[in-house]
Amino acid sequence: MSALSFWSPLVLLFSFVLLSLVVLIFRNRGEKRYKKGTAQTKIFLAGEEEPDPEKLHVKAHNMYWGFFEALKHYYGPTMKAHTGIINDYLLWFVSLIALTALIVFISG
Amino acid sequence: MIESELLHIVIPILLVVCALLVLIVNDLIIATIALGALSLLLSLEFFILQAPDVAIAEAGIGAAITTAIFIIAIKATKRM
Amino acid sequence: MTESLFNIPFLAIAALIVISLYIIITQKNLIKLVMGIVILESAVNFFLVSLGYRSGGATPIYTNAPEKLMVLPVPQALTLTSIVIGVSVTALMLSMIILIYRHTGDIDAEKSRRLKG
Amino acid sequence: MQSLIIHSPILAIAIPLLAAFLTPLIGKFSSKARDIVVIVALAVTEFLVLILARDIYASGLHVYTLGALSPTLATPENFMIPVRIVLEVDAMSVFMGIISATVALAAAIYSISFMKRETGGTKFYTLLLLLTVGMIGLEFTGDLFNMFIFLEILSISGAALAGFRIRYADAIEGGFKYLVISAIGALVVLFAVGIFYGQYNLLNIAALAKVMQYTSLDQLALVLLIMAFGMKLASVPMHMWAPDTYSVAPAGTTPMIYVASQACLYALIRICFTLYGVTMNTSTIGWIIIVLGVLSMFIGVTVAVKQTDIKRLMAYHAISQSGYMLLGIGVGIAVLADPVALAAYGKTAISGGIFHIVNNALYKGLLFLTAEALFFSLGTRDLNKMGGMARNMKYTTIFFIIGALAISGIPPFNGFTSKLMIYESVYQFSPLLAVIAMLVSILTLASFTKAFQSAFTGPALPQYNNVKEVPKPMLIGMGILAVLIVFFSLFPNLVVNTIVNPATDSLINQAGYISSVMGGL
Amino acid sequence: MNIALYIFIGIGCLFNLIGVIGLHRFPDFYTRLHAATKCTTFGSIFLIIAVMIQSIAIWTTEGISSPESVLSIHSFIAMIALVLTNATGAHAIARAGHRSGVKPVRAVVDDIDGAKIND
Amino acid sequence: MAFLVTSITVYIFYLLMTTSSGNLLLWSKEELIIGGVLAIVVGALTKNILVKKDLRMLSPRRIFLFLIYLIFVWFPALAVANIDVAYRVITGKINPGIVKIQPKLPNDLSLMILANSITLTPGTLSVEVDEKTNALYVHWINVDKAALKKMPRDPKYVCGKFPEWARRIAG
Amino acid sequence: MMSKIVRTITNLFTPFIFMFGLYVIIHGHITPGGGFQGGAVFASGIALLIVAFNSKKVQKHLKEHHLSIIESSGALMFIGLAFAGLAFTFFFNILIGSPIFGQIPPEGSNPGFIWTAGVIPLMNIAVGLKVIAGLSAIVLVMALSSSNVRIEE
Amino acid sequence: MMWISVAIALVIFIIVALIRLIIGPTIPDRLVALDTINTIVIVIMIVLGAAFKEVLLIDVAIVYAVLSFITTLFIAKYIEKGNF
Repeated sequence: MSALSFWSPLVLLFSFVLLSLVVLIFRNRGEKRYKKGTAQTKIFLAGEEEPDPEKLHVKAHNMYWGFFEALKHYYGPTMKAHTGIINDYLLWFVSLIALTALIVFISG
Repeated sequence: MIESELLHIVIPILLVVCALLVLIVNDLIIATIALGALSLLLSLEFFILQAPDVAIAEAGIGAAITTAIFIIAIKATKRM
Repeated sequence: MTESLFNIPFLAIAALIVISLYIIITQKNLIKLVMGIVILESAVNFFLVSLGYRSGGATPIYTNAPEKLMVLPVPQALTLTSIVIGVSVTALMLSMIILIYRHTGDIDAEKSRRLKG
Repeated sequence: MQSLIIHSPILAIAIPLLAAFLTPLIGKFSSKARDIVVIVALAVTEFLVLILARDIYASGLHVYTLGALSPTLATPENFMIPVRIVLEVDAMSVFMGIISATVALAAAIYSISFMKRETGGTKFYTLLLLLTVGMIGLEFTGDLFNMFIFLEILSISGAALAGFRIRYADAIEGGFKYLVISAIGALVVLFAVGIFYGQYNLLNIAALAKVMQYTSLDQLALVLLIMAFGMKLASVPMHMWAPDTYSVAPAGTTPMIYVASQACLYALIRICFTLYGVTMNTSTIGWIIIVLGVLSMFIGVTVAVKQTDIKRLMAYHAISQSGYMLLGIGVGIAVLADPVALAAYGKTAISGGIFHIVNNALYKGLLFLTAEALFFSLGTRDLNKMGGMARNMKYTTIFFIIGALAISGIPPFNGFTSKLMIYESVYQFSPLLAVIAMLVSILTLASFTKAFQSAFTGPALPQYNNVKEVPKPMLIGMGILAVLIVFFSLFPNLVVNTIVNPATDSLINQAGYISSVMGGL
Repeated sequence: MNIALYIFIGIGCLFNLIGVIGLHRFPDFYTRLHAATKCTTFGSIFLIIAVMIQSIAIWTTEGISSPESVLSIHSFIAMIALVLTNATGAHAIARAGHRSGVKPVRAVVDDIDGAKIND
Repeated sequence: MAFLVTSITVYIFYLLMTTSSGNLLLWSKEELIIGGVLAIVVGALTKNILVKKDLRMLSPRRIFLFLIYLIFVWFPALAVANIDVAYRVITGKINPGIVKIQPKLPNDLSLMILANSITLTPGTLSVEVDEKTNALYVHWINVDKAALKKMPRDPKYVCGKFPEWARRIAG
Repeated sequence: MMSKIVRTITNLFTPFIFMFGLYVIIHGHITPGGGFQGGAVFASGIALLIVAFNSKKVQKHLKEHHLSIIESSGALMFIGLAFAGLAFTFFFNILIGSPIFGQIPPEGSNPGFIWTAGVIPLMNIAVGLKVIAGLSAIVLVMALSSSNVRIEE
Repeated sequence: MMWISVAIALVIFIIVALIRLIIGPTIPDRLVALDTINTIVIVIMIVLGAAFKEVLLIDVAIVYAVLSFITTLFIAKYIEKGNF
């Protein structure tokens, strides 16, 4: 397979194992005295009470807000085209058939 | 066989008329009646095209069962 | 064979297909949509049967068959299958429409829509 | 054993069909026996497809005639065209067959515990088996009309499965949309079949390919077929039914419906390569398919990033991944008439597209199953309401990570391999397309990061404290697919050389297909 | 024989014609039903009898086991089915029309109006 | 008994459908066998539908009367009816109305015969049936003033001698 | 429940419709028709009962699960007949020359001998069973569902 | 020849009845028109069976005679607001 001559996942797997070994070493050098479930592992927010986990979690619709804002002119019409009405789906189908048939007939 | 060809001209036109009726009416019962008539005429056309097998199937399915289930569905939903 | 494609029945088939597509695209009532599909199916069945027709041919059943030209049997078998499938599709669609009506109280494509975007 | 191999094409279709009608009878007595019958039938199907595949890779195309010892009809003498119903199985068909059978098996195992929550399990298994019949039949048939029949079987059972949970309003709506789309697509296919029959009095693919003229009626038929199958495989802009349907289908069947779409892609490929081949205007058709593919990739992924419903997000990704396949295959078609370019990069493009089908079926199936596992445990599909599930559902999280990395084309995984093949070859055809493909890959990763972050990481939400890991059969179903993904990732060369390259060769070699089908007559 | 055939066909066509003209001539749907049911049934009976006469004529010349017997007997069965279904169908349509609220036009007397009907 | 009657009736129907299939009179022996099997099946399925503990139509006298009625009473009335309707179609003279008649018929079969006869004969059309009293409401295209005198109208004006015949045949 | 006249004529007609449906099924190989058409005619008989009486009344005599068993057994019979030919190839007509439907019809035009065509009449019967059950179930279930319309949820 | 002429005449009658089906002010009117068309179509089938000299075609007419009745009854039951 010419396209894959230089590509072998086994090499990558080997490097992955190596990397995880390194990570493991770093992890084992960590502080041993910390115990789970005590105040030691609690999140420290400048002495404030820890907020509700519901609020702490980044919601899905908040993610990539800037991206959508920047591409507003693309997303507006695109999302508007997804009307969810079955007739529109079929209109796309029929008009695409007509367009393609025209192209194919012209090009021969 | 020229007369037989005449039938081939008339009945397809009637089919188109029935289909147009389905298109223009708003009352679903009238549309169902028109669909029944279309199915009936289609069955006749199959008969004339020497396909009695298909004609029986179209008569049994298109005219009886399909109309029946359309009517039942309209009864279960609403008419307009 | 190709020249027989330009007969009146074929024009009627084209008209039926156009009408049914128009119904399918413009009518928001779901039962009307199903009617459009039924008309489209009828048009395709009609097309298949007319392909097999030979002017002056006999019925393709060997019982008592006279010794003459016979209509092609294969398209008729195809049409039969297509009719069988058509009725099951229609019945399934209509029962789904009944369920849609029970859930949403409407059979309009726009008003009974829940999924979008 | 030899006779089993000879009969295996039809048995792979007939055994699920038999089981489909056996389950209602057995289900009356015991639901456990019914489950066993379903699993055994699908396992036998898988086994039959595998031994058939082994024989095909060794000895080439299989032709199986139904109802007679030879495919010719006796009555009109010297009537040497195949008028019987014929199954023609070549490397490409059996490749798709393996995918369908495997995913069906995994989905059935996954569904066992899921169906304990639902009523009407017997009907569910009947429909599942019928869907399998539809897929395998569509892939193995050698006859355009049977293609239509199996397409309809596939659509009807798929729609009934999608709308199976009739207590949800949106499930019914998704099933209805799928059914309408499929019915119209199938009628368009039937119309095209009628055009062929009217011109040539033939229905067999090989026999038609031999006499194909590419008249204007043939052009119309080609457009109708491409668009109908394109709609069934959800290529943009005819894709809008796909998120509606995939998002509401019950667990286990979403991958099945997705693989059914891939079976329609197979039909599209078969028509373009085998039925028309070089008689058509390859560059125009190739560019049409490329444009469909690029649109699918780009619009699919950009809309997916915005979704908050986890199954809709994955459905849009499914659309976008189909775009890769269409791109690879479109490039292959565009250079089909040019032997130099075909040898240089066309073959690689086709191989990449085909390899992507199997990879995609695996990881997309796995992702749909994990999404449905989340829905099973939490009762919601909304990403906004999820969070911190990695604590409670460890295995599901691992499976999700594997699937997400694979679909995003992160190097060790199989998604990267096929995408690399597509990038390389497409770059030689047109650099811009390759750049778009890479951009899409990045956006895929972005959207899966979003899904992973919202669903699995984050603080433990109090309302999901007593959520448990999903039952064992569901994990087994996911595990099968995950193990296959890892295997495909580690040994891509093996997979490409054993199953993908023979499929590509059999596709390109139109004359060989025709002669080996017609020569057996 | 031929003359009888022509007479039967003539009567059949004539009454069918009257039936469909009656569909347009009459003012309301009950009277239209009169025309449609009676005249088309009567005309159809005559046309079917004409077909039967022809086939029986062939049957008697060709011998008893001729397939033409099928034609006449099946036509006869179709005729019976036609008469019974038409009569009953007309009754069903009339009842349905009345219950859906269509009143007879120019009626001299309407006994149903106000009458209590046991269902 | 009901099963036997149903089976034999449908068997006769089957034999009518399959004439000229062989040499045993008009039938072949396979047709006779298969017809018998099918007749048993249909008889078992529908024995409660066709015959409801009511075997009076088996009497040859009633069947003979029915044939007499069909040929000599009903068919002339049908012909007269059609000429009458044809006359009204051409001239447009109508005088319609719905009248109630009380033919005093004992059972459903006779009512059915009467109603269908009424539907197909001079200027009348059965519209409604009273389920309890068996009263018929008839749409009459040309109402006779003489009939309007008393409230269940006299059947004599509306449908002549049909009620007597119906009672004689199926009563 | 339609009027008495319609019900009486329905009672009179139904056995004949059923018989005619079976006639069409059995004679599928020599006259127009076959399993599907005959089954449709038979199912129309049941539709006639439903329209003349009531779906509830029909349901008392004809349960849905009976229909589903009939449908499955019809399908199984069809596939079993197809499997029976597997010694040669799938769907092979093994019954030609055998005592059941096995006669070979004489050449030329003939009145149509029913005892011919091997496995095809049996397949017609299987298809007929399936179609009878399927179409009756469609009409019956839809009629039942329409008679008690209520908005759920 | 003669029978086909009769069939053509009957087809013309169908056209006349179809006009009533299209314009008919009320639904029962249309139903009457449909019933009329049914009857005429059955007769056409029988007449054409005689014209084509195909004895087997009459079966279609019998099927149709029975089944059109069911259609009529269904629509009639709907417009009289009965429960199925």
